[in-house]
Amino acid sequence: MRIAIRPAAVLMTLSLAAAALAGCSEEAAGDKDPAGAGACKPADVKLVGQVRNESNPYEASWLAGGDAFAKSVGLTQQRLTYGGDSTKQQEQISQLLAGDTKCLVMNVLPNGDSDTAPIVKGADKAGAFLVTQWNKPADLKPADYKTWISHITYNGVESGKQIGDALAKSIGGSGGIIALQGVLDTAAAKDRFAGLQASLKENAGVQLLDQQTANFSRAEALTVTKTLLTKHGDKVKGIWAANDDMALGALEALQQAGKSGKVAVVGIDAVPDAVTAVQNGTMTATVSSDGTWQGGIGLAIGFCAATGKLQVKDIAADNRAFYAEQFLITKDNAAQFAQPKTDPADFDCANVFKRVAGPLK
Amino acid sequence: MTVTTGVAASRRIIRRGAAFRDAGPPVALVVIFLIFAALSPQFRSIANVQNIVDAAAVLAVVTCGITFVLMMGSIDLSSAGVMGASALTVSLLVANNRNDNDFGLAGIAAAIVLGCAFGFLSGLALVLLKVPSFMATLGVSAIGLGVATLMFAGVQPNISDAMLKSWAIDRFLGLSYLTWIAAACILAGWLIQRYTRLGRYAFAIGGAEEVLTLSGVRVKPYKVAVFTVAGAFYGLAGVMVTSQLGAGLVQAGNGYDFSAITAAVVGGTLLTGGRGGILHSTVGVLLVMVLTNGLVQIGVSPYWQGGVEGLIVVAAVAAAVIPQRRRNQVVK
Amino acid sequence: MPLIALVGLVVALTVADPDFLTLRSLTAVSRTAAPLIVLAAGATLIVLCGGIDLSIAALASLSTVLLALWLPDLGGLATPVVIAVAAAIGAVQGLAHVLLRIPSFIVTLGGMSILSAVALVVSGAGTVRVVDDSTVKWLELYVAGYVPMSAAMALLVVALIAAVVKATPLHSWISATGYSESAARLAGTPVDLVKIGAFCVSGACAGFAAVMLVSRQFSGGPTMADNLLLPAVAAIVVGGTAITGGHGSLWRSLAGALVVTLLRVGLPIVGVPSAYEQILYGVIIVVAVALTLDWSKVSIIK
Amino acid sequence: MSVPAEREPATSAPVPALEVRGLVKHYPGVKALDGVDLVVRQHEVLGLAGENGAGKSTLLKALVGLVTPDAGEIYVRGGAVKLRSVVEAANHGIGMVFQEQSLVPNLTAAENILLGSEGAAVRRGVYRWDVMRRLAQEQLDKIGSKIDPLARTDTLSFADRQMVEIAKVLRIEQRSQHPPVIILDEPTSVLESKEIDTLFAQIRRLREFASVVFVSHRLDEVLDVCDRVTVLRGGQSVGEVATAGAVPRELHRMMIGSTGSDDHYHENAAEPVEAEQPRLSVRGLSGKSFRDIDLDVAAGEIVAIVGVHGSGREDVCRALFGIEPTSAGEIRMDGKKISLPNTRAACAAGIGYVPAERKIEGMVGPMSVAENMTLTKQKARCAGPFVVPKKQAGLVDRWIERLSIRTPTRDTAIQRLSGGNQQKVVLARWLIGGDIRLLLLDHPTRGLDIGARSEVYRLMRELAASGVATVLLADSLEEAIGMADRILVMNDGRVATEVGCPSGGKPSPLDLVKEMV
Repeated sequence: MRIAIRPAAVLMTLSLAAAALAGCSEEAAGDKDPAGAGACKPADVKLVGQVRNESNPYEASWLAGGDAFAKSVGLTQQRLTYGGDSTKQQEQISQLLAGDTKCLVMNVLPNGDSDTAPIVKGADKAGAFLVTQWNKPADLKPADYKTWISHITYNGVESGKQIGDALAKSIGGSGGIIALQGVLDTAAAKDRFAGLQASLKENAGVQLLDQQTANFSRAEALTVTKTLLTKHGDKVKGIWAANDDMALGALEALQQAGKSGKVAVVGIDAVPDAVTAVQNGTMTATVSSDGTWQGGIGLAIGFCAATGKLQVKDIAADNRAFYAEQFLITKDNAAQFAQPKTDPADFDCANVFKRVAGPLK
Repeated sequence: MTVTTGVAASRRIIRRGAAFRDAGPPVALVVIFLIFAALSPQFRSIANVQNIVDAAAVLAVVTCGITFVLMMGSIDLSSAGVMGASALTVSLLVANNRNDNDFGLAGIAAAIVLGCAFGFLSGLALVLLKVPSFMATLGVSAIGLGVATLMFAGVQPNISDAMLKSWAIDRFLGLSYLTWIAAACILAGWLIQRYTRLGRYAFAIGGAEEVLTLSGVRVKPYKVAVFTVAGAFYGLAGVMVTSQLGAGLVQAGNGYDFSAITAAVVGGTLLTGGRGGILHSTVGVLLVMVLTNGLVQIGVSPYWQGGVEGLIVVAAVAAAVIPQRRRNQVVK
Repeated sequence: MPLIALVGLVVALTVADPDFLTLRSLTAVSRTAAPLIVLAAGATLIVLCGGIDLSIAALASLSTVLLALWLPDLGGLATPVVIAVAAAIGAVQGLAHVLLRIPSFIVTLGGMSILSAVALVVSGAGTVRVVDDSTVKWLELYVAGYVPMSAAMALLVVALIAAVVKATPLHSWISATGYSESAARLAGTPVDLVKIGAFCVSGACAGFAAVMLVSRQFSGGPTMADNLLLPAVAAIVVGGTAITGGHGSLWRSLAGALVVTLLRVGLPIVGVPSAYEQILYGVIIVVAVALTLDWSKVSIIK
Repeated sequence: MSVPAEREPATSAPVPALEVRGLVKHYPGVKALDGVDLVVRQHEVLGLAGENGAGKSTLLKALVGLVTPDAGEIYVRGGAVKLRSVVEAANHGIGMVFQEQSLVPNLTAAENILLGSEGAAVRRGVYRWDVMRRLAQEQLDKIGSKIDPLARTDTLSFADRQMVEIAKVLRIEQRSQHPPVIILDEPTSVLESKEIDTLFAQIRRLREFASVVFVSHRLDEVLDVCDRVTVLRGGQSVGEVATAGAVPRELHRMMIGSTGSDDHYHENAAEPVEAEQPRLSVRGLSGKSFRDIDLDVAAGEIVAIVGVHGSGREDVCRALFGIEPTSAGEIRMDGKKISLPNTRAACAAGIGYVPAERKIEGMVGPMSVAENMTLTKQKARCAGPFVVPKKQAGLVDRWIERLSIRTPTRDTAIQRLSGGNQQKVVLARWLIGGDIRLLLLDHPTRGLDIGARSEVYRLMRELAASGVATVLLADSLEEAIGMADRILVMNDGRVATEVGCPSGGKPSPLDLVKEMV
């Protein structure tokens, strides 16, 4: 029967129900009391590492680092990946926080700056221990929260400038370069590009011929570089890429254009392939960011806090949001970084802030 | 069109309409090319034209595959996943930094066969489970990505196979080997479309599937076969991307699904099936590539590039459609 | 049928992880699913008319940016204004589809790129944070302590649209347009208006989904909702609405959206590794469609 | 020639090419076939007549393996066979030209002819176009057609496509060593008279090397081309008539079980038209395929427009409903000038249109009878913007009864009804609003049997009597002459002449044909 009544009835019931339910609350009922700091037995701690995906080397090494740390304390890490999908990340976090959050430790890579706030607020409300990395808006500070222990990142402006300077040096201080930007909507991309601009100011002879986004992607970098090479021809002396994946894509493009070795290429992240490339001279420089360490340290800080070995309120303000150490990798020191070394001692509760390079500006 | 009368005349209208319809995209290609050439001297350089054609190679191969599916009136979103799986397969089977395999051509063949297998799976889901191709191929794409991630296992496989690497680097008559491979694919696709039962039946399925059944043709095997052939093209495309990037990436096929559909449709292949073909799609691929390249060359802000592309794609289709729009024509 | 798939999935997830079946957890699922439900509900109308809307996610992203930008100046007024603007953008696409006679697939594919570009430019390619979210915060409340407001609102949107469609000639008009556009036109059905209307409502739904996202994320971003496109289409089809048009309903899409959300969120939470998660997602979604599709209503499967 | 002992020979002639005994087929609620017997002799043209619902199409489907009968036997050249698919039927030499043309529009004629039985034209999956062309040409030569085998099918005229169909069905000779049995299901329903003549010539030729089963609702045609006619009624064979000397009325009586009225077109019900002002007045209307059309239709008048294929009459009709664009001219309804930019405007002006392609344009197959009937005049079932189910039910039931539409319920999908009942629902769509002023009927009886036609004619008379003006594009000249008060002859996009056609003073078909070509 085709009757118009049924949905209408649903509608009416619904509005009636809404009217009957006098109050709305901010919380779902049956809420538990937030975890007291550091009351957990080590065996009760639940370790969660969340990154975009397992299908790129950097984030795969992050998860591997997390696994290694978890193993060292006799636990396993729950791996979550959200495929670079902000909404999926939020959905996973809110589902996670709907479970048992008492001894939950999360080491999270927010997809973008904007994704950090809801994760932090959710974790704070549920009392889960949280360490975030890379992305956060400037005015959101861990110090204002109880269980958001720390935010770790690398100084993008500095790394952008470091490789910019290295590039300028390798092309002899003058000539045209092109820049491959990352995903435009991320702080990392913007900071790194700001670093390049600062470097350009100091190296007046270097001229930025063109800049295009290749979305941190090796394949896109290949196409964009090819096009830009055609557009600017031999004027291009160097290529600045906001990450190593794009730098590697640019290397392929150079090879295909028959310009291998004639154009200097720099990137950031120190993924193994890039380090190898720096080592054998096809790439000029990259900046280290240690995925394995990042995957472990976030969980380590959280674990220490959850088990009470580290009191959140005792942590120095500078350590609540900090830049981690980073190194410019050139041919001279590349061999050192060819095998990423992570010292288990780094994850001791006393040492977790050993690699702090300075407070977040 | 002028006033015409009589049976013969009305038949002529149909033919002329068909000719006009087919002429639209090539004309648009030429016009857009000329506009960019007028705006940018770099654009019209030989090197850039080579660059455009080279850059079109992978998309052309993917589009070859998808065209057969579109001709049937189905749709295929599996290319992203299939290409990822095939890229990982080939990079782990030829000489690489992850293991001691060095199967060379056999590895490439294996990747293409894997592509076939995924296509076969899509076809089976469509035919046996009666899942619309949109969803069947979306599911297969997810499966492909999962398989690729499994093979990836955290470490990027870099290829060191000289032959596969040379495909992207060495040139013949000014164009890279990959471009010639794509040209061969287009030729093969055209031959399949024109001279094989599979191609003609794919075309016929898009025209009037029920008629084939009434004529005693068992349609289902052909549907599965078409998806399998499409899968082979995606598999090869995955190999080609691997050759270009020198490494096996899970994301090797990112974005190719919608780009290929766009290219095919811009070229005049109908989503409802039964019209268009490989050559139409090739024109579409060139159109899309000329656009992408031209916008960079004339210095359009990267923010706006996607938007301008979208606008021009809509405009190109509109320009091709408007001359023959009829009041009671159904547009879905 | 989509209900059976839904229940089956919940049972399977519970077996995999008994902790999954808790009130809090189910509440979280319904809250998570809300934007997807609204997005899919709007697009269902277009699919019923025989078209498809690939721009919903990009439009929702743009709307999050606009809302975040306008909240400081317009306050509570920003929400209705954004929904109205999104509806207008939807209607413009509908007009382009109807007047220029371009297939909806192409119009909305182009629309997707254009809207993304506009969002990037308007936002300066960055996230726009919402400092004072008091006017959208109500969506984060819980009705009667258990039902998330966003889920209740999503249900209300579906119920409202479904009821209006069912109780008016719109049902006949939409089905006729979807099953056989030429017959509908020759019967004097306002086919063009119905289509434009469907695009308009789909746009408004994208706008409302954007409001939900902003209230959840405290910010707007030019790519925030982009990844919801394929899940939304999947939700419609898993619900059993024929992608060729005519047959289906919004209620089916509601069930479909819940299934898709469970797959997106439930699988990783119960501990399925990422690679297997994707494989399972692919397999389950195909099987779910196979189960929910009413073959008797759809003769040829393309 | 030996005859199987257990079977009594139907005639003294050789074994029949095809024989059906006691075929039974049940559908839910309906007994479509109730013990049909049928004999097709070798080298004869057998007519099959019967009203819609008499079981014709089920019988034909059973003969080509599309329907499996519940009981009964089919014998091919004396041997009992089971036909489970089109291919099996073809292997036994039985092939059918379907009512809706079954050609793939975007393939060449040659491919269509050889579809499913390419033989030497496809070697290991690869096409050999030269062979294909030759084989197809052979088929076309058999029936003396001059079509280019490599022409795309959708560029051919309707009659040519019919030839392609026949050429295609003759391919079954390749599958069986015996003379084939060719079934033609309503092959003439959309052909113009000249094309029908060509077709009949082909059928007579076919008889040389095949047996033919010819199905048509036009009894004069059946008598013209067939040697013998078997009449079906209620799923049973009720009689057999040798055509020599038979008259349509005799057949008609057998089909409906009693003597039909002589007054097939209900001319008694025609009332003289008197009106000072025409309801519809068209002056100088021009469009893509017609020019300077002047046309007046008074309230209560039926005006038929006749013309050959391509005369532009369909387009005039569609222009009056706002489908086909016009470039010049004016249209007045009851003296008031109106413009028709789209079908909505036409509906608002009180114009209704029944399209020729009922299944594609006339109705929405999967939707219910009620929804199809109320699709246009939504107001009739609504209160304000809302549908009132009770109001709709009452309204629809009233019209189902009034037009005696045979449907299980008002919520049955319209595609499950017979053609005549579908057409009645489509007609009812324009009547339920009560505001219809002008009806445009494009081949309203196409594909309907005598009974259904008669009812449609009666309905047209009733409407005319109630003051509705009607423009009719008739299925045949006879129909035009029988129904119309006035006939416009169109030729090459213009009105060639206008002929008065009052009851008792009807022109002869010949007079009209002269002007048409």
